[in-house]
Amino acid sequence: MNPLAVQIAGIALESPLVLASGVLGTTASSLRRVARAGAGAVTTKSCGRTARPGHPAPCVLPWPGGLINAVGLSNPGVEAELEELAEYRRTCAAPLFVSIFADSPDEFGRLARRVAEAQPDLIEVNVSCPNVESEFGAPFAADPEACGRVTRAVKENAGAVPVSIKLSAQCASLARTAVICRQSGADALTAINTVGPGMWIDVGTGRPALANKVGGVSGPAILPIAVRAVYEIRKAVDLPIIGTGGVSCAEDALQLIMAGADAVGVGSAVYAGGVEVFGEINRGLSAFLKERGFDSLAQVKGLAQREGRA
Amino acid sequence: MNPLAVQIAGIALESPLVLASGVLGTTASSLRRVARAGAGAVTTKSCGRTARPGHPAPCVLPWPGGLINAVGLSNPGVEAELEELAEYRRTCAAPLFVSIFADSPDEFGRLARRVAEAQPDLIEVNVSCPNVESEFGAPFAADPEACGRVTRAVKENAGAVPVSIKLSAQCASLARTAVICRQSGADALTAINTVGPGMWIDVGTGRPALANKVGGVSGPAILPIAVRAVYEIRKAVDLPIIGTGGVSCAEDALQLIMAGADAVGVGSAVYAGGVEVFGEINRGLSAFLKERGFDSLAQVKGLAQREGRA
Amino acid sequence: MNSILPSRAMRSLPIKQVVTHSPELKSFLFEQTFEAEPGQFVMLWIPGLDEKPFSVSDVRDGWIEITAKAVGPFSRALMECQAGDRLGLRGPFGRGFRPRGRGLVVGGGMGIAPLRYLVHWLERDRAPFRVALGARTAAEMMFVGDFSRYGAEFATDDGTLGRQCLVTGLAARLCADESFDVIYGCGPEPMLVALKKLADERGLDCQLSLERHMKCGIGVCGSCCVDGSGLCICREGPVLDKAELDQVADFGLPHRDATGARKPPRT
Amino acid sequence: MNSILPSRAMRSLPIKQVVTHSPELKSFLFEQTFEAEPGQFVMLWIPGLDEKPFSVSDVRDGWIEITAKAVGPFSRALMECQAGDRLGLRGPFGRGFRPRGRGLVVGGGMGIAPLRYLVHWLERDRAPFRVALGARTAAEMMFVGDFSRYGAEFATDDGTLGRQCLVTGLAARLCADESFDVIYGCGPEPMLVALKKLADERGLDCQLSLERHMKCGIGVCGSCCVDGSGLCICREGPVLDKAELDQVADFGLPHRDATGARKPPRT
Ligand SMILES: Cc1cc2nc3c(=O)[nH]c(=O)nc-3n(C[C@H](O)[C@H](O)[C@H](O)COP(=O)(O)OP(=O)(O)OC[C@H]3O[C@@H](n4cnc5c(N)ncnc54)[C@H](O)[C@@H]3O)c2cc1C
Ligand SMILES: Cc1cc2nc3c(=O)[nH]c(=O)nc-3n(C[C@H](O)[C@H](O)[C@H](O)COP(=O)(O)OP(=O)(O)OC[C@H]3O[C@@H](n4cnc5c(N)ncnc54)[C@H](O)[C@@H]3O)c2cc1C
Ligand SMILES: Cc1cc2nc3c(=O)[nH]c(=O)nc-3n(C[C@H](O)[C@H](O)[C@H](O)COP(=O)(O)O)c2cc1C
Ligand SMILES: Cc1cc2nc3c(=O)[nH]c(=O)nc-3n(C[C@H](O)[C@H](O)[C@H](O)COP(=O)(O)O)c2cc1C
Ligand code: FES
Ligand code: FES
Repeated sequence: MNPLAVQIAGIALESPLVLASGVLGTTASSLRRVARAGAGAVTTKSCGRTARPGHPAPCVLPWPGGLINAVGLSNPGVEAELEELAEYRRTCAAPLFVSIFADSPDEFGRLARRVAEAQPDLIEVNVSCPNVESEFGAPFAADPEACGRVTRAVKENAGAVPVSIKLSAQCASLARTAVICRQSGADALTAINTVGPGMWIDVGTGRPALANKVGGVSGPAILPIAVRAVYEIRKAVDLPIIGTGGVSCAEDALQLIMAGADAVGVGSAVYAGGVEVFGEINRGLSAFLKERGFDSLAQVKGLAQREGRA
Repeated sequence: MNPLAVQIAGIALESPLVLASGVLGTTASSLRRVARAGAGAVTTKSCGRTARPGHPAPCVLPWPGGLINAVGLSNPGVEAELEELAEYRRTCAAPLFVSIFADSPDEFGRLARRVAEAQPDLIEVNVSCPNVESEFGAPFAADPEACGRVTRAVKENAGAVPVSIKLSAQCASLARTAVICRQSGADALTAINTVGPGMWIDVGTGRPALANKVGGVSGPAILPIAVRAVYEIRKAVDLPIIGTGGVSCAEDALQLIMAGADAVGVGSAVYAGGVEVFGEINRGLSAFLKERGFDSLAQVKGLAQREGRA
Repeated sequence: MNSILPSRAMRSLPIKQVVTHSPELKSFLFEQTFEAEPGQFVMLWIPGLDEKPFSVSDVRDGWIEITAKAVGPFSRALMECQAGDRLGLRGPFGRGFRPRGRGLVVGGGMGIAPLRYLVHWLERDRAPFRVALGARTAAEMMFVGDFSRYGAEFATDDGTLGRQCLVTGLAARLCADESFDVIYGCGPEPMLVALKKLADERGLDCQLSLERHMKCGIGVCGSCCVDGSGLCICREGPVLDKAELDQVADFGLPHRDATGARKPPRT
Repeated sequence: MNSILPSRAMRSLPIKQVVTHSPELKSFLFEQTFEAEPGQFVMLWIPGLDEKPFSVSDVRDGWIEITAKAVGPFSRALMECQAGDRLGLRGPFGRGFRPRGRGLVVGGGMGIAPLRYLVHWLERDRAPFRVALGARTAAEMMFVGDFSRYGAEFATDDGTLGRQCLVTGLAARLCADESFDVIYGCGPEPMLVALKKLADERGLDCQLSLERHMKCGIGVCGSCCVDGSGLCICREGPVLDKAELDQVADFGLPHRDATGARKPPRT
């Protein structure tokens, strides 16, 4: 038996590692490449109804703590994305999660219906992108009730395709939001999206270095916030959690799993480690389980939730 | 003329660097040591009415992005703190800021009155400590109106001593909170406190490594969030800002100043750099001004607020 | 924090010197703050406008040079920049040429820029090489004087410089007359397709520099991924070798725009 | 992220071996994951309970050892820990002894623990030294066998081992009889005050290890700062030299508790 195999919302993954949305996630070819590098599942970059070029560059910048990005939800539109999905399906067996964004529950519903027709393994609902504040995202993630409305709209349209709601650490109350998403029918939760937003100023010119001025912070700098978020959500609900944020090695992934995650999203680590980082983390996880005498990741999941000594 | 000299709320500082609250800030001796190492002003650890031992250890941990702490507002109580203040005064000329915390506007007012009698250069009002969630902090920082009430209560009692309100990046709306603080009489704003909270799990035991489980994240990892926060506040109000968060070198300090800060708080950098870090940042700032032909920091302050090209 | 190389982060530098080849074609020199190999590129940021990829066209005497042609809003704004203006420079990015054996250097249009640095590098390494360059017209042929020193052959569409033929014609003839180990190429993709075919026919290795739409430059955003292998042109490219090129499903075909959608075929 | 030394971060390790000197006094051995000098300490974490400073009492064969005495809730819980239990270990922290010349090693009570590692270190360096150790009673004298190998002299309050006098008495006599360059000391602060006086009188250097209430161990929280110079005992200490000791205003006086307040003088 593969000790790294996990199940989320009924989907079998060969590795708990899931390519996070927005990283190498636009084309069938790049998604396939990441799956072959060791991801248990891959998530597409969030797509909307129509094509968006996104913000001008610089839109993704490395800084010492990871990345800061304001890509601006660039995407080719749902129809083009579904063609990629079909091509991916033809050539790769690893589960595919399709991420969607929209500006109203209705629009989320319509998009979910269209995407569900193409039968992805899971629909991830991005209610938490901080980079298009007034357009998309902010209102939903910040408001637990709004997250519930979006969840219901998507669930009513997604048929048998399981749905994960992608939450933000900036949620007013993560626990309450998680409970409401669960009550509204969510099959899983993904946490977290980027943190902040943040700003990086080039001191040579005295200018914000991102064209959008502010952007979402990701990578190693946000790991403790992601761990806390997963811990909080796990205390509140028993839904599967795709714990995401700041993971770049096996120990980081274990922190999220011990906090209560069922699977682990990996995005920014591709910058420092290349797609090879998936294979490396898998090997690190296997080595940890072996060294500590565990048979599967299920045995370490949620360990940090125990109270008291021993 | 000293090109690093700045003024905030009428207080003259020889360097823009201010020791942030909670770091080497309990005793006259340690505060004096930091002033001599190059801080333009020093802030005491937040003190309340009565002595608190704080949380058990581990309560401050280094992690690759900086520190995570849940000291739990340990302090010797205001009377003991005022003795330290008097001793500091006798032996050190650098301005002294006294940080206070309390659990109600009234209590903040009473504390401010007592502290003001000892004539510190400034009272910093900690409405944003995340480590004692249900007791102190969280309700105020998260609620702009509550920040306003605290500000009014402190101002009514502080007499001629200027008051800075210390905000959190987790404020629902930083801009709105800043405006309300200003309307309520604040003389300055300090931003930001620690971020998160976060959690660090020791994967060997599967346990949160802080005794308090969660703690505030500080150090290099939070710099972009602090820069964005200062930028947002500067757009909203013309109060002096003590920009704080993640500064460990002159470039970091310049980012905050260019975002709009008048002075720059430095806390966690003492871990990696020792108290010597104050002198090093001062030297870096002087070198930058000289190289770029600026006469004073005033000329770079808020540069990033410019719009358009050139 | 110092967990990444400072040179990879955004850093603005004043332009040290502008060399005007023509009002539409200029080189910009900056203080060299990082090493770069021929074929690698930088992301060049005009604050308040945008950021775009440009090949390193030379490194010498502690200076790093890029050479740009006015083709659209960004490159036209660049033509207005003067010595002293501060631009952002991130890099070096990608993998460049990896010199081996006797080389045939073939460039077309703006693709000539990185080849300039390549031939300087080959010369320094005393590696034997020949050069064939093409452009639409003499006025658009870059660095003619410099390349002439290496006995470069030229081709133009209108015959105003060198032969009136495609540069791939020159390349084919050189391959017929002399023996090479590798073809280095940079230029329009149809030219690269022809060079790949030539290399395959002749049994030569080839290293060709591709372009795709770039946003991040660091292998994260996915906008530059080729179809097929999914390699990032910004990270595993821009220079691909023969085996890598065989896995580029959209080699010579229309590729993707800023939204990630495939562009309609050119008409 | 790898901007700090991994050893400084929290890391739990299984206890490899427990050595029981008495039910109230035990040594705990861990795999050595970092270097440590004599006088340096670690922060030892019992998950779910607390974390406290303990000196390194030896480093050998890839093992690192600490030795603890049951004095309160934490150290009593530690006595219950068995081989295989995982405890957190952060370190090494602070500055240890910096051996120079001919040394007089003086320890009292639990202060003997780090001196054990010090004499092993001095022996390895072939540095000449003498040892004088004190305890209340024979049963509380640690590592008697080990120290006897180095000709240590012992003093107990009740005369159950060695002379019936204070260890500072032994030290004074040794200083009168022999010549030393430096006094190394660790133990109760009144003992250290006496050693400092002795060193001053004799014109010797001294390096004394102090204790203050510790929370962070890394020079941040300020709970271990001495009055006067404001140095952090966790970072610039625990071992201070003569010049540094001269700037400790609360040397030998009551110092601060977990709140940061000065403790009332002992009665
Ligand atoms: C690896 C690489 C190296 C390059 N080296 C050079 C060089 O040395 N000198 C030079 O003049 N040009 C070079 N370019 C092309 C240069 O980036 C574009 O010419 C420039 O971005 C045009 O921008 P614009 O706004 O002026 O024109 P636009 O009208 O915006 O674009 C004109 C054409 O430039 C290309 N382009 C535009 N934006 C991008 C982008 N973000 N990424 C990739 N291609 C884009 C497209 O083919 C587009 O059709 C290089 C491109 C790549 C990918
Ligand atoms: C640099 C240094 C090295 C030490 N090395 C050793 C050692 O090798 N072996 C050993 O047995 N003990 C050592 N100690 C002392 C040890 O840390 C305390 O004995 C232990 O913390 C007692 O905790 P408790 O809960 O058992 O007792 P408590 O009843 O809590 O405390 C008993 C006494 O221990 C001291 N203490 C308690 N907490 C702390 C703290 N956080 N920081 C500093 N002192 C504290 C105080 O003097 C207190 O009065 C060292 C202390 C320091 C500062
Ligand atoms: C360049 C970039 C683009 C992203 N785009 C999206 C997106 O389109 N949709 C989304 O839900 N999350 C997006 N994210 C957030 C990631 O999916 C992930 O939640 C976050 O980056 C934290 O994980 P990491 O630290 O492993 O990157 C993006 C992140 C990055 C770095
Ligand atoms: C150990 C520690 C204790 C702190 N205690 C306080 C405190 O008592 N009051 C307060 O307002 N801020 C406190 N802070 C927050 C800092 O003053 C500062 O706002 C924050 O750490 C960000 O700055 P930095 O990254 O430079 O540390 C504390 C920070 C640390 C690391
Ligand atoms: S430009 Fe972003 S992956 Fe290549
Ligand atoms: S224990 Fe925190 S500064 Fe020394």
